[in-house]
Amino acid sequence: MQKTVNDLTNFDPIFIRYDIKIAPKKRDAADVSTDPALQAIAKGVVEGDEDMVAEASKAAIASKGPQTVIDTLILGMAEVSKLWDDGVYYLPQVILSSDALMVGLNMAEEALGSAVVKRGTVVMHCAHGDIHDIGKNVAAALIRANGYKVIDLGSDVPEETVVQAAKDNKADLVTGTALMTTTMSAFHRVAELLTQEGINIPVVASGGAVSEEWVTSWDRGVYATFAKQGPEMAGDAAAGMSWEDMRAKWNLVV
Amino acid sequence: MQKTVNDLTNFDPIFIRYDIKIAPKKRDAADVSTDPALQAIAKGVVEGDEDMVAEASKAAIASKGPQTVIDTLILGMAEVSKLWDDGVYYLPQVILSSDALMVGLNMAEEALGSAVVKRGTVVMHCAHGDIHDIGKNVAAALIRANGYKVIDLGSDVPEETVVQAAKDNKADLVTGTALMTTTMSAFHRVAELLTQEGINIPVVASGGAVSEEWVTSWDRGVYATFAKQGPEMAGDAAAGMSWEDMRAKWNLVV
Amino acid sequence: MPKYTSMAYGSWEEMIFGTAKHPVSIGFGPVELGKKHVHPQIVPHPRPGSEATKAKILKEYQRMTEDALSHCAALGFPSIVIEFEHIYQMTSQPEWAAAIFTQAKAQMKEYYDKYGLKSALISTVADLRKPDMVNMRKCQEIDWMLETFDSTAANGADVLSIETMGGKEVFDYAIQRNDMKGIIFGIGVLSSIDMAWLWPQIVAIAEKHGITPGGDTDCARGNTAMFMAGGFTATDVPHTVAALARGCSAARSLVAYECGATGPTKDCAYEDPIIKAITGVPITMEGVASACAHAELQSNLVAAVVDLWSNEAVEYHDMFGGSSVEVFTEILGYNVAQMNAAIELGYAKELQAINVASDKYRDVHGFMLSPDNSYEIGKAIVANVDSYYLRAKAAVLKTAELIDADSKMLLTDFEKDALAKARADVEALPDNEADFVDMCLSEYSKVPGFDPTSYGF
Amino acid sequence: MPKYTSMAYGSWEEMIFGTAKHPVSIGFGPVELGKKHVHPQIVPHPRPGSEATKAKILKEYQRMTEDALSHCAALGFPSIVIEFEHIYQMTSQPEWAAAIFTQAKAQMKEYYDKYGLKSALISTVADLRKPDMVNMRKCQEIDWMLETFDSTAANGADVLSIETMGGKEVFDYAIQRNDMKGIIFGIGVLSSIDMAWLWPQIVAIAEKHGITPGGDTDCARGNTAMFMAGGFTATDVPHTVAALARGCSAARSLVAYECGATGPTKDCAYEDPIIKAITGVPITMEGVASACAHAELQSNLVAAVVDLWSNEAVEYHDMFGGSSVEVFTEILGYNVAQMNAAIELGYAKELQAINVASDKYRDVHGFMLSPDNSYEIGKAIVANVDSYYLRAKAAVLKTAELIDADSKMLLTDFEKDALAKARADVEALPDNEADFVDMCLSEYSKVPGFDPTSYGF
Ligand code: B12
Ligand code: B12
Ligand code: SF4
Ligand code: SF4
Ligand SMILES: [Zn+2]
Ligand SMILES: [Zn+2]
Ligand SMILES: [Zn+2]
Repeated sequence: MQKTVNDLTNFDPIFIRYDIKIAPKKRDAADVSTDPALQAIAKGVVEGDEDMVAEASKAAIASKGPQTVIDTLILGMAEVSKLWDDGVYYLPQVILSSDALMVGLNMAEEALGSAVVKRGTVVMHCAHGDIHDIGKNVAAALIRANGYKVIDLGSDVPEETVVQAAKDNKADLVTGTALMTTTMSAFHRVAELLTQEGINIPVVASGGAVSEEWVTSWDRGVYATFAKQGPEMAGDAAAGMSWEDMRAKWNLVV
Repeated sequence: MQKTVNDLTNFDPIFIRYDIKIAPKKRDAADVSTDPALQAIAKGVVEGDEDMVAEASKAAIASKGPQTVIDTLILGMAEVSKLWDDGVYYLPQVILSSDALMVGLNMAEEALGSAVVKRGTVVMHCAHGDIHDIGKNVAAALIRANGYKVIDLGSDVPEETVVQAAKDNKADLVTGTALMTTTMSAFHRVAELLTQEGINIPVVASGGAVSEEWVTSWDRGVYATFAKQGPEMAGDAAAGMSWEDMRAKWNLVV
Repeated sequence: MPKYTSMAYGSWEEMIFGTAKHPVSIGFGPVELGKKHVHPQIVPHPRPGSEATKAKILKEYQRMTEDALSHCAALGFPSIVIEFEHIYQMTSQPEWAAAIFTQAKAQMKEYYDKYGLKSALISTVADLRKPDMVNMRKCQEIDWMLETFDSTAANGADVLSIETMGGKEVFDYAIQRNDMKGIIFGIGVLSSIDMAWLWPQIVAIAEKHGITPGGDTDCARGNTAMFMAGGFTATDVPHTVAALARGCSAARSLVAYECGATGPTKDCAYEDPIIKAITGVPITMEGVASACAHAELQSNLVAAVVDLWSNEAVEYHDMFGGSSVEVFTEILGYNVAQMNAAIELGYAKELQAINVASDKYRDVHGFMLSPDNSYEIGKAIVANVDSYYLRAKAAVLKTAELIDADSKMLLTDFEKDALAKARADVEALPDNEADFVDMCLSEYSKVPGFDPTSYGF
Repeated sequence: MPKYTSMAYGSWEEMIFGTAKHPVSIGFGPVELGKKHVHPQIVPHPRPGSEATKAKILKEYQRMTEDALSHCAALGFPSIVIEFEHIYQMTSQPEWAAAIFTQAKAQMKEYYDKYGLKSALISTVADLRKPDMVNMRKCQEIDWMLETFDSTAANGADVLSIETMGGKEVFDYAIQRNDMKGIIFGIGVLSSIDMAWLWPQIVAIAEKHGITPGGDTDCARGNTAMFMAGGFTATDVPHTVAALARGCSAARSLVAYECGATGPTKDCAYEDPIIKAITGVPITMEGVASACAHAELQSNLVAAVVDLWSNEAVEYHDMFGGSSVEVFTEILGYNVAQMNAAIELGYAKELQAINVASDKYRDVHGFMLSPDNSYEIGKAIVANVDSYYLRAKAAVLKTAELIDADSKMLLTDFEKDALAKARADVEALPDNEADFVDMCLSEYSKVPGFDPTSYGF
């Protein structure tokens, strides 16, 4: 009789399901407010439920004012980040939360009559010739959800366009994503053009083709591994950290 | 019953013995002289038989003079090269022939009272830090057997020593062998030192770690793939061919 | 377009690597795919910078081709298929592509004449249409693509293939949100429609030149999901959702064969075991040797029913053992020798069982691609011929059901929840395509760049 | 030193991959070698330039180690052995080596604690003695080597190994001349004597630190012959002569185990199947994944009786799928999963037959290393215990005899002639060691740099 995998019960010598071994305990999101009206907003964000956020925000904008709503939205998103960091949440939940947050934010800004003051401005793009934009889109969603203004130039963006956008928007940070070894060299050119224009900001480069070693071989380059590093990197740049210091913080450099 | 390879007869779907498919017809070495006394010398070389060469050379030096012996030895070796090129001979046969040739040559030079005028001078070495010398030794044997003076500096040779030897011996060509990626960069330094010294000769670089692309990325570098290219390369250099022309002849450059 | 309504095989046990119901012969020799033995397929990729001039790129392809062929001769490999996945500059410059193919074919002929080395050449045109940036049916890119199909077919290509991009815009949006509706719409509907439009044109070009229309892959969607799901330490996309997306991929990639493609399929179409079960065409798979291009959780298992064994794509550069092309040709060649030795010894089923045992329960992706489960998913697809939508939905539900039903297929709680939610979401979807499409057209109008006219809506 | 006088196994059929008569446990877990399952061994090599400073090289090794470990966790590989084959700067600077091993061991501990990933670390000290340049027993190099054995043993190494250099000067001269006498003298006599002098010192260091003395390889001679013989298109050294040299290698590498080494053996010791047949120690082999380091004609076959499966050495650099270390860890991991799946299914003998069928008749090297022939060569060795010389000669003659006797082992006329001549030459050699040594000492005095006092003559 032909034996098959169905005859086996112990797979340990063949593979180990480390995902199961390290699976984090399920955990409910912590409450971010004792006020039920505000907690409802945060819950909507945590659950990525646009409708819940819209409803709760509408009520709270009227009762507590838009700024309180905005603060709550952000606290909710912070809890989401924590859940992701701990492995309880996966990326899609974070994206849905960020979608939900944007719904509330737009409502609050409308009520305020002006856009909320952003924590900083980030110009993002995929390299000239490169159309792989998922990683960039994810990072953009996260950065935006953390209160930064994101100018998303899309994919296959010429170097000059990137630099012009940085200039026009007084950007704190430029980021580039490339998944192909043939396109990534554009980031080096972007960095040089920035220097020529006298714009002294870091260039965060990321994407499958891009290596830390290469990015740290030219001025301004700071390498990012994961989209979730985006918000903190934006924060560093907005706080005026130099590219040298950012590189020292984020990259292994010898 | 367990089946094994012994149950198989047709291996074509698994592998093809291309060596058998392309095996050259056995072929006897062509005679290089109609004079039996000289042909005996050539035969000794072709068969890599030091004793036969010694005996025949001794007789012929007396009867025909040393220069005729030398010419015959070289004709014999040329036939060996042809057999190797055609796949009839393998490397060890060539080395043995070259050993035998050296025996006859030494006898003839002794009789002449002076070393034969060499076709040119080649300084050979293995890179600083590298002890992989088989390829270099093979190439040296072949170059020597073709009538060139070979200064073999051995292995793990400092760059300065190479350049000094080139200077001292008015070398037509420097060759370097490296099997490790960590040692090959020495050749580039050798080339630069030559330039500093105003010695305008090519640097042939070869060995497992060395790539054509890298060698052709710096001045003087000419890449060799096989030891058997050595004699002709030495000839080119001795004839005064520039490194640029040698590179164009021997390497794929775009 | 007729749809497949039945399976090519009576049961999964009839399926084995090396043999396909409908063999295909290509190139010098010819290389016979699906006629009992497996063949290696190397996919070399030029170095950055080599695309700068036509002379440079030609030299690069010459070296890569030479390395592959000479290594086969040195090691005694009986056959080699070479796939050129076009870089941008090849598809956009049909005369570059023509020159590259002409050159490679001449090199292959030389080795065939000298050694009897069998070989064939695949032209995989780059689908340069980015669905959120161009109209998929009317753009410069589509003109280039059709021209390059023609120029490579005329100049040495034995097979024409492509990895089409339809539905990618909606899919990308959906996969980031675990949105099964968008996944089914992107893969099952939009991409299928796009293929049904494009593939007859490719088949016509192949027929005009008397060469083989190969296949298509759900790379742009199914592989994105799979790679984002990643290994056991990744938390980007649930593995269960990626497996459901793959079910959908099979329903979608089938369209190529319904349009006249005959295989060899595309290497990176991990859905191919399902395709083979339905169509009987010889399939190309990439497994352990495609580590050079990406990690995966089913590298041995995908050999179970393979006919042409590939490495995906390896960038040309030097390694200790020679160039990367030599190194991966060697790995592929020995993998294939192992498979063919098993066939000759009469141990093919044993080796299949071994490779399946390696990965069936490592991850849900391998689980659903194991021959037994592939066959079941295939059945769900051919039982639902009414529309692209319905068969995609059926494939997804069958995949979910199989995972749920097998107690050996362990899942983390998180993965279980993701699966349950996805299954419930899909079950709640409309029963007919028109309703589903209406719903999606309105919902996904929010996806940046999504243009329904690209798909003929 | 006692010599092996009998075989560890009753017949070749008893030998199978994963199981050894005398298992060895090493590292975290521990990794159990020869106790039923096969384990992967990755050998990473730092990039040129990274040796410039201690900080740089530490960073390089940190990355390489991290890549190997994290990839195992991502893909579910149960165990990993990491071998550091020292670069010059490690062996010559024992404190660099110590720091590199300390760091790697800490990384391994972290993965063991977090994931339960089993792992072990091998320190392969570089034999920096070039026999024609130094006195093998009294030189700066030997001091460095012994110090570095000690410093790595004290700082995280689980296994000590080396590739010793004895007899290389004579062998190099001889292999270029198809000179079987010099080959036997270089490998069978000089290298054996050198090992018998050095290995007790290595074993003592391992014992002092309570770790495992691993093994040695005839790399410097046997592999040189094999690589020079090359593929089917090479004409440097006849393949038959390389196979005879390999027979000799087995007689020589045995000395390590006679001195107390216990395995795992060295990966590049292609003679290891013979060593296993004689000694029963767990063996490390490199096969299909060592394409990164060199081509060979028996990549599948060498898995037949392997216990630890290696890639030889891969230089660290980026590939599409991650770093080269990740890529080759992945390939090895799946190879090993295949072998262990076969074991679990009860198909180990079938997989062994398949792998042997792939390569036994591809080339004489695979032929003589197939388990049946390895066993016969082993028997010839243990039947000749009188001297290193006689057992080496016996191994060579048995190898020649086996090749001649098997009509399926095809040879070109050239190879046949080379074999016949070699066999006749060996048969004509003296019957006792003393005569042979006398003859060789006088004949090879012409080899540049050959110094008999290096070997205690
Ligand atoms: C999906 C995909 C595609 C999709 C892209 C769709 C899209 N909209 O992005 C499609 C099908 C269109 C495609 C097309 C092609 N592709 Co493609 N593709 C892939 C694939 C399978 C996955 C890439 C991906 O999305 N990964 C997931 C995302 C999330 O990862 P990521 O972008 O790297 O982002 C992560 C980090 O980098 C970081 N990050 C990224 N950006 C930013 C920014 C900031 C600020 C921060 C903080 C972080 C950050 O965060 C993320 C993780 O948290 C890869 C395979 C692979 N192994 O990567 C090949 C791959 C990238 N493609 C490849 C190729 C060759 C192509 C084509 C040329 C094929 C062809 N012949 O047609 C074309 C490209 C045409 C062109 N001109 O660009 C090659 C590239 C080879 C190379 N290195 O040069 C790859 C590597 C496949 C391979 N192994 O051969 N591809
Ligand atoms: C034999 C060998 C050794 C022998 C060398 C003995 C000797 N006297 O040469 C020994 C055992 C000593 C050795 C030691 C080491 N080795 Co070693 N070795 C090899 C091996 C197996 C074969 C090399 C060889 O002889 N090839 C045959 C000859 C004929 O080839 P060749 O020299 O390239 O010559 C050809 C051409 O290049 C050309 N040619 C050469 N010179 C010239 C000159 C001219 C003028 C011309 C025209 C042509 C020409 O002609 C020949 C063909 O026709 C290779 C494996 C491999 N795949 O190559 C590893 C290899 C070279 N070794 C390697 C390593 C790492 C080492 C060690 C550092 C190991 C250690 N940890 O101790 C040490 C080195 C110590 C040191 N400081 O140098 C690595 C190098 C990695 C790298 N690229 O950096 C290799 C590649 C193995 C591997 N895959 O990991 N090694
Ligand atoms: S994964 Fe491979 S096959 Fe698929 S688009 Fe990407 S490059 Fe092409
Ligand atoms: S072939 Fe490998 S194992 Fe042998 S000396 Fe060379 S590097 Fe070391
Ligand atoms: Zn592909
Ligand atoms: Zn070795
Ligand atoms: Zn090794």
